[in-house]
Amino acid sequence: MFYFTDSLRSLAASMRNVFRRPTTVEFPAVRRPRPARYRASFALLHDEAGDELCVGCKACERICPSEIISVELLKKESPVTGKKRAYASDFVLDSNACIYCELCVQVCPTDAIVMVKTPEEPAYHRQSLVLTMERLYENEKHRPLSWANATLLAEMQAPESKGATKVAESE
Amino acid sequence: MNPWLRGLLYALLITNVFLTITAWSIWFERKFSGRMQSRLGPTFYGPWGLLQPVVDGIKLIQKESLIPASADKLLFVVAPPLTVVLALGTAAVIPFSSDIIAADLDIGVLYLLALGSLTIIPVWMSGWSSNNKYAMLGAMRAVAQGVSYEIPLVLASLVPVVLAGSMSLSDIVRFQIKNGWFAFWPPGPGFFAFLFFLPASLAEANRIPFDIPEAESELIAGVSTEYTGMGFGLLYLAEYLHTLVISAVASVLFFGGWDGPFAPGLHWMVLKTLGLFAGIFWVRWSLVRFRSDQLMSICWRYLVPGGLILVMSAGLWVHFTRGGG
Amino acid sequence: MEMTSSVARGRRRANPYLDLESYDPEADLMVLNLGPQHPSTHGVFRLKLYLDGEIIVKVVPFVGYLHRGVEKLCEKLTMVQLVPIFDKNDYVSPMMNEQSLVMAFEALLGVEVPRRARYLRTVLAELQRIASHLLWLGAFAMDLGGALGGGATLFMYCFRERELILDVFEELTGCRFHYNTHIIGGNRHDVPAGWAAKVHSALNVIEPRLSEYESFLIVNDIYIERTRGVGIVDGALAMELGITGPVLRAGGVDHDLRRDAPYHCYDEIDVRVATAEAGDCEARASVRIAEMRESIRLVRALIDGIPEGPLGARKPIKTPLAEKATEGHSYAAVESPRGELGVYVVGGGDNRGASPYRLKIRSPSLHVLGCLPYILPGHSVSDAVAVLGSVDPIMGEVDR
Amino acid sequence: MKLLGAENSPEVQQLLIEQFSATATTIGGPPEIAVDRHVELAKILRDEHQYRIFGFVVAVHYPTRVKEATEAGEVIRVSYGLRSVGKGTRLASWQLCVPVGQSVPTLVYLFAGADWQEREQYDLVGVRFDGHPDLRRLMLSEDWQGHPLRKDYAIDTKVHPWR
Repeated sequence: MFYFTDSLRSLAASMRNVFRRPTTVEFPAVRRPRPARYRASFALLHDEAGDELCVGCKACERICPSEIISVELLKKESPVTGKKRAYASDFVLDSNACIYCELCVQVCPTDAIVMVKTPEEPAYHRQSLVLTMERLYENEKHRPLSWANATLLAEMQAPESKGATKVAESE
Repeated sequence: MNPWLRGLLYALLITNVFLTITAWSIWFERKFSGRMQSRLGPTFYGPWGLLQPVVDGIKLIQKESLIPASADKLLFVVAPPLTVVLALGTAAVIPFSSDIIAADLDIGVLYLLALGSLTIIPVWMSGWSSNNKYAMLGAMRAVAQGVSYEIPLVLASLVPVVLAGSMSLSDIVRFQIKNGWFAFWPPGPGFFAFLFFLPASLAEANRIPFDIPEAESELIAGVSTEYTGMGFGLLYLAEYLHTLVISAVASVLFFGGWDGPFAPGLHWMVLKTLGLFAGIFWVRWSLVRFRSDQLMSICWRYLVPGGLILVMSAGLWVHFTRGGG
Repeated sequence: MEMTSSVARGRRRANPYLDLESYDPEADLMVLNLGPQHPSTHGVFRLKLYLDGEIIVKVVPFVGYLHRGVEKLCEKLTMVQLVPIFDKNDYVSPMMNEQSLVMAFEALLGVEVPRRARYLRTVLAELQRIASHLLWLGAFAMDLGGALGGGATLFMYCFRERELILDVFEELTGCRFHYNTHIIGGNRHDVPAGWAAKVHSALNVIEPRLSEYESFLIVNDIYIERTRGVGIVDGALAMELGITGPVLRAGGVDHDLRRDAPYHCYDEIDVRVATAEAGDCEARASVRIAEMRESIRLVRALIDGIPEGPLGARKPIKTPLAEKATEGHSYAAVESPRGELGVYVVGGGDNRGASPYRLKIRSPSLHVLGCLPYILPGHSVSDAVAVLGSVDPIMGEVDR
Repeated sequence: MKLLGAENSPEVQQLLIEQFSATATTIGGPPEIAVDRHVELAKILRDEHQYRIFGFVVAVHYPTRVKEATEAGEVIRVSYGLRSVGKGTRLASWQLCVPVGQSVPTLVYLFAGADWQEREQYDLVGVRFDGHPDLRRLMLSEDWQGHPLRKDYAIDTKVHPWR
């Protein structure tokens, strides 16, 4: 009959945890801080002059393992500089099937697509999880951007880099 | 007072008080187990989630009650309410204070044990009528376990009966008020009888670590597998009711009922019952469960012989202290 | 019928192809389908149990409910694109999946991985092992104790501590599950500033808590009665079935790829391999807990000494066709928390050789499940659940 | 004539060449031996060379349009791997080549672990194993049409799992 003494040990262990601080938080009210590299949804960026960075090269469309990005190429005059250059006339990212692998960010030649740090994107319809170009540019303004972009990722992985990159870190 | 009126009054009182306490004890358990598990527990409805039982009840009532096509419909429907009735019926003889008692039977302990062991029947009914293999296995285990643990339960409750020389629960309490609680005096039989009583009654109520009939990691939900909505709710409620009644009985038999160091009365009884109830929750959320054959071997190899020895030693105590009796 | 459960728990091997006619024509056997929707089959797995009373006579396992055709998908996607896909195979230790895959591709392409990346991979692998074993411990306790009892309590504790490791991974890679942090020839994400300190503080919390869990569950008599002598997989049976990892080591076979066929930088560090003799559920649990402690030691030893240098051997990928192989077969294996996780690649597939021609995942969980028909007969249904929990199968990896 | 990343040890390689007249294939991979001698090889490896842990079975389908297919036309190549125990563990692997429709002798009676592995390869690639006690589909349902990992099975083949 050693069940009693053994059980006392289990009871003590569980009682000790009653007095520890709970790990969970009241979710909608309290939110966990996200590290700088946290990746969730997407955003398309503008450059300093306010011109769209995306050149519609379809590199992300080709590399996406889930095949959820579709880009339409358009050549037009830039509203900012007035020069003729390539743009994406349409950019759709269907995040229903997205696996958040960051490969599209990695391959972007102009650092146009980045990921954002807000994970909570509940929706009532599948259609509202489809990120259209307007929503992607909207995200640039309203969502905290993740740290990584193509240049920074390439810098980290480059074979000629010498040791630990001293990159900006978590908030 | 008219005995019929009195009976009705007490029936209403006991039903309402017990069901209310049970409902909020589920809230307490969820909060307590939540803190134990580093969680917050219910927080959403009312302050500290206090309205959670209400919401749960509404949810369960709203749900569609499904009856499996191959089930025995009558038994399937009758079983859950019957478990609740039997669990509540046990409460009739519990003395809450010197004058709050529904029926002060001379054979209170016997009534208690008899009604308690009847709970196996609705459990078996629900398991059999579900026509589900898991429910069937669970019911079989419940019957085997209930029948076996009846014996140590009877033996353990015989100890206070022998010591007090009465089968009436209020007499047992009065004896304890005079001579000290059985859990502490006489040293030995009473305390050990309590240690036997608690697991045996937990086994009867199918609580962890003896909840093998509904071991959800093996049998999904045992007897309640096929139940939905309020049918499930009643089975669930009956389990808690049973546990509550057990706590009350244990505090009457071993901890002196309404007796207390000062101002004896109802509050002591409530305090002791809820304390034991919380203790049972603590045990539940801390232990893993036995296998069914191990459970049987514990019963027949340790608890039954041990119970016999306890009864004998209680008898000897009575013989030598009160001489021949 | 004299086969009682106590006799059956000896070291013997049941016949998985038992002809029920020859068993006992008089016996009234009950067929119980444990799964595919069952709380403790760790996913969607079905055991068809033939029961005599509550004693199991014959076991027929069915897998494939989670089959997603990953191997077919591998023939269509390119090597670069496959890495994130592989996170989902063994969804409890995604790092190991990525590592085994990129190692197979590196062997196929003949890429030398820089030392810094190899160090980082070792650290990640060991951290992942702790996280995976913690989840196993919680799930095992839940199998023994139920979702509404002590088992669930330990489950929550284990998740609480596992969270610390996921936080560290999140800091490094930006994700808690779909890391995608390995590339062919290195790693994608470099160590952020102050990461080592965070790993240290996480380990400092986890190590004392492990002892707490032991006093909560492992030394408890109820637990010992449930696990000792239950589901014995001895070394010989395990090797024959191709079982590797903790289940093999619990059967007394001293075999660990980290020490015996070093990859990453395991040749630079001394890995102490935990073994046990009994081969039962208790031995498997003790081996896994010892492995957690060993992993904590390894991470502590490695984390401060990550060498300087480049992280990748190849130019950062810009197109899915970045890596191509026209021919050749390669095989690479890592010691995942469940055993030898190998990837067999045949090069030269579609997309001008950028896709594998054929890719086969040697999943340790599939091998481990093969032992059930041999060891379960003679046990009761409760034991079946305990054994299933103790061998730690991950269905995503079994079915692929 | 080697499996990159997990080459045979020199002794095994010698054994394969001298006793089993193993040949290199045109497409790389482990050495190829005659189909009827492969159980014998596994037995020697297990009993005399301590290759006691069952490794893997991989079947690869080569349709006729692939240039590597031999004169036999459409073939299936089956690679087996065994692992030795303990310090310095190595993988021993070999390869068999059979025309589609012919079967390979099973290893179940030497290695119980071959049971499910061979069933999986039968299921997905459609190579039959002679003498297997329980050759059913493992991953897919019993009534599945075709073998998905064959090269002529298009990835977008329509299936109707719910009937």
